[in-house]
Amino acid sequence: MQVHIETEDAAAVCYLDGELDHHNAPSVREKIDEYAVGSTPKHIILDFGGVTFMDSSGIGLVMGRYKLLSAANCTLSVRNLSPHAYKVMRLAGLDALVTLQKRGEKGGKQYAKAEK
Amino acid sequence: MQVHIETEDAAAVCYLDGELDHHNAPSVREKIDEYAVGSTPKHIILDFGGVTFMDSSGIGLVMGRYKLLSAANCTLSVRNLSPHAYKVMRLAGLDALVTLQKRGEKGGKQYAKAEK
Amino acid sequence: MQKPKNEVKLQLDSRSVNEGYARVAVSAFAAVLDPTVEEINDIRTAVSEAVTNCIVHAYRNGMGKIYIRVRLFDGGKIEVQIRDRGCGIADVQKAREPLFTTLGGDRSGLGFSVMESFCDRVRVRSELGKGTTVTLIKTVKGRDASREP
Amino acid sequence: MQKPKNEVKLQLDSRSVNEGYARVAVSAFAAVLDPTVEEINDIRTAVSEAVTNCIVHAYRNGMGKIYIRVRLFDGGKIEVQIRDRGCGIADVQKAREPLFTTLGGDRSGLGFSVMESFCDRVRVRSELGKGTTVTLIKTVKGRDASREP
Ligand SMILES: Nc1ncnc2c1ncn2[C@@H]1O[C@H](COP(=O)(O)OP(=O)(O)O)[C@@H](O)[C@H]1O
Ligand SMILES: Nc1ncnc2c1ncn2[C@@H]1O[C@H](COP(=O)(O)OP(=O)(O)O)[C@@H](O)[C@H]1O
Repeated sequence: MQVHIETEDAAAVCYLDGELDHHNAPSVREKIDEYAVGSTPKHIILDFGGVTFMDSSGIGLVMGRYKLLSAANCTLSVRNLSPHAYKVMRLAGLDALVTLQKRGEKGGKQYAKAEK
Repeated sequence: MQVHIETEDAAAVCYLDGELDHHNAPSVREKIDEYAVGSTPKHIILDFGGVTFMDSSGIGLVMGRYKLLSAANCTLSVRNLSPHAYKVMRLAGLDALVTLQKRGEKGGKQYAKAEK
Repeated sequence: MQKPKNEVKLQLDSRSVNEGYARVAVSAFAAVLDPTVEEINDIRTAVSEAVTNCIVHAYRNGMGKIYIRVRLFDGGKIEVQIRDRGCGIADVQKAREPLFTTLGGDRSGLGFSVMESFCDRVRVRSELGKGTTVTLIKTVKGRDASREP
Repeated sequence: MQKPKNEVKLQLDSRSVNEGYARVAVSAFAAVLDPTVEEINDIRTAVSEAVTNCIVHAYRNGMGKIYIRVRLFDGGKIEVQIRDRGCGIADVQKAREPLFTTLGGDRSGLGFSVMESFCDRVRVRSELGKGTTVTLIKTVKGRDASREP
């Protein structure tokens, strides 16, 4: 699983590529957390456009980042979810905490909900 | 494995699609033989452009068609072989009996050798 | 008991790198049922949860073997059994509750919930110190809608 | 004996539909060695020959189980063992000769030749009435040329 991080306006976008499972999640988590600690961005967007598989490890990843970043006053949102990844995140009720945007879904800045 | 047959000048071209193994070979063989018996073409070209895998069952298929068609005065050639399928056929010495043409290789009519 | 029309058994080490392989091995075997993309993702996800549980829970103190059996039945029914000889589960009913987890960190406690919501039926048999068997059952309609009842 | 860094065991019915599955199951497991397209095709082809032989020769009079074990070693070495409990081979040396076949039709008698030419080593152990074990060994250099010695 690959992660690369780019800045987009005031946000840092983390592009995830590959299969997000228990085996791959730790390296993704480390990359994101390292960036968050070093660059203290105000918004982080996880872009799932390249994610080809996700199980409940993806829930843990997003939930964990949500807690960590909230504590650091950084908002989190997730975009470009496949129908499958969206289904898994909805099952966990993540849509109540984080803005979830599906692939092909429009909607300007993706960190709206967390800013409320 | 799919086979569809088209006429091209004086020849019948059999387009093979999929994996050519012991499981799939019988249906391919039947289609070709049925056509050969019904339409008595003078040349048959097996087009391997869509073949994604081939083991020694492919050798048996070509060898078997070669014998059958020779007896019926029909020539046989094979074209659009992947490097892998070509390697397998060469290993069997099929190049001594049948014109073998690799993918991307030019060479007008493909039933030259068998006409000699 | 209905007779399966095809069956494969796999035995894997409890290395996390094998999670991805287990998904491929199961879904490739089920491919003959011509499942939709959604159905195949459901199966891959449920298998991934069960196999991950063997690695992170059952054999948390070392390496062990994971036994997977896939059976295909007429009518698009697929049964995947994932078995370990690990620590076992003290209270299966509690373990299946959403958000229940005995591990902290990034485990969500939603593994069983995912399996349940993505399969038609999930059976769990477990004995402390002996191991756990999870059976996932799902009937796929397949891409050929004409198979629908 | 070197210790494998990963290992999978599979057990399949001797149905011809499983030939394709065996190829996928073996090559997906070997994918971690990052083989080239040519190397992966060599392995798939050799496995296909050995598995087909179990179906058409070993169990020609009925259905049986095919046992496959794949082991990966450091340095890109892969070992695939294909075992049956079928009829066995009377004269292994003769069976390995090019063009030798006990079946007519479209069998070319080149199965063992293909295995030999696509692998570094092929070991065959067989006992009449007991079964046959074919072991395919190949070291892949991989797409990362820097792995070359
Ligand atoms: N194969 C297993 N062996 C031992 N314990 C298990 C196994 N599978 C699940 N469990 C137990 O059930 C709990 C709930 O599992 P699950 O719903 O998958 O959530 P999670 O894996 O996130 O903890 C686990 O925390 C663990 O205590
Ligand atoms: N697993 C097996 N069990 C019994 N006999 C076998 C097995 N594999 C190969 N043989 C014997 O060895 C012969 C040569 O095999 P092979 O070179 O693969 O050619 P082919 O499969 O085309 O006959 C077969 O015809 C068969 O008699």
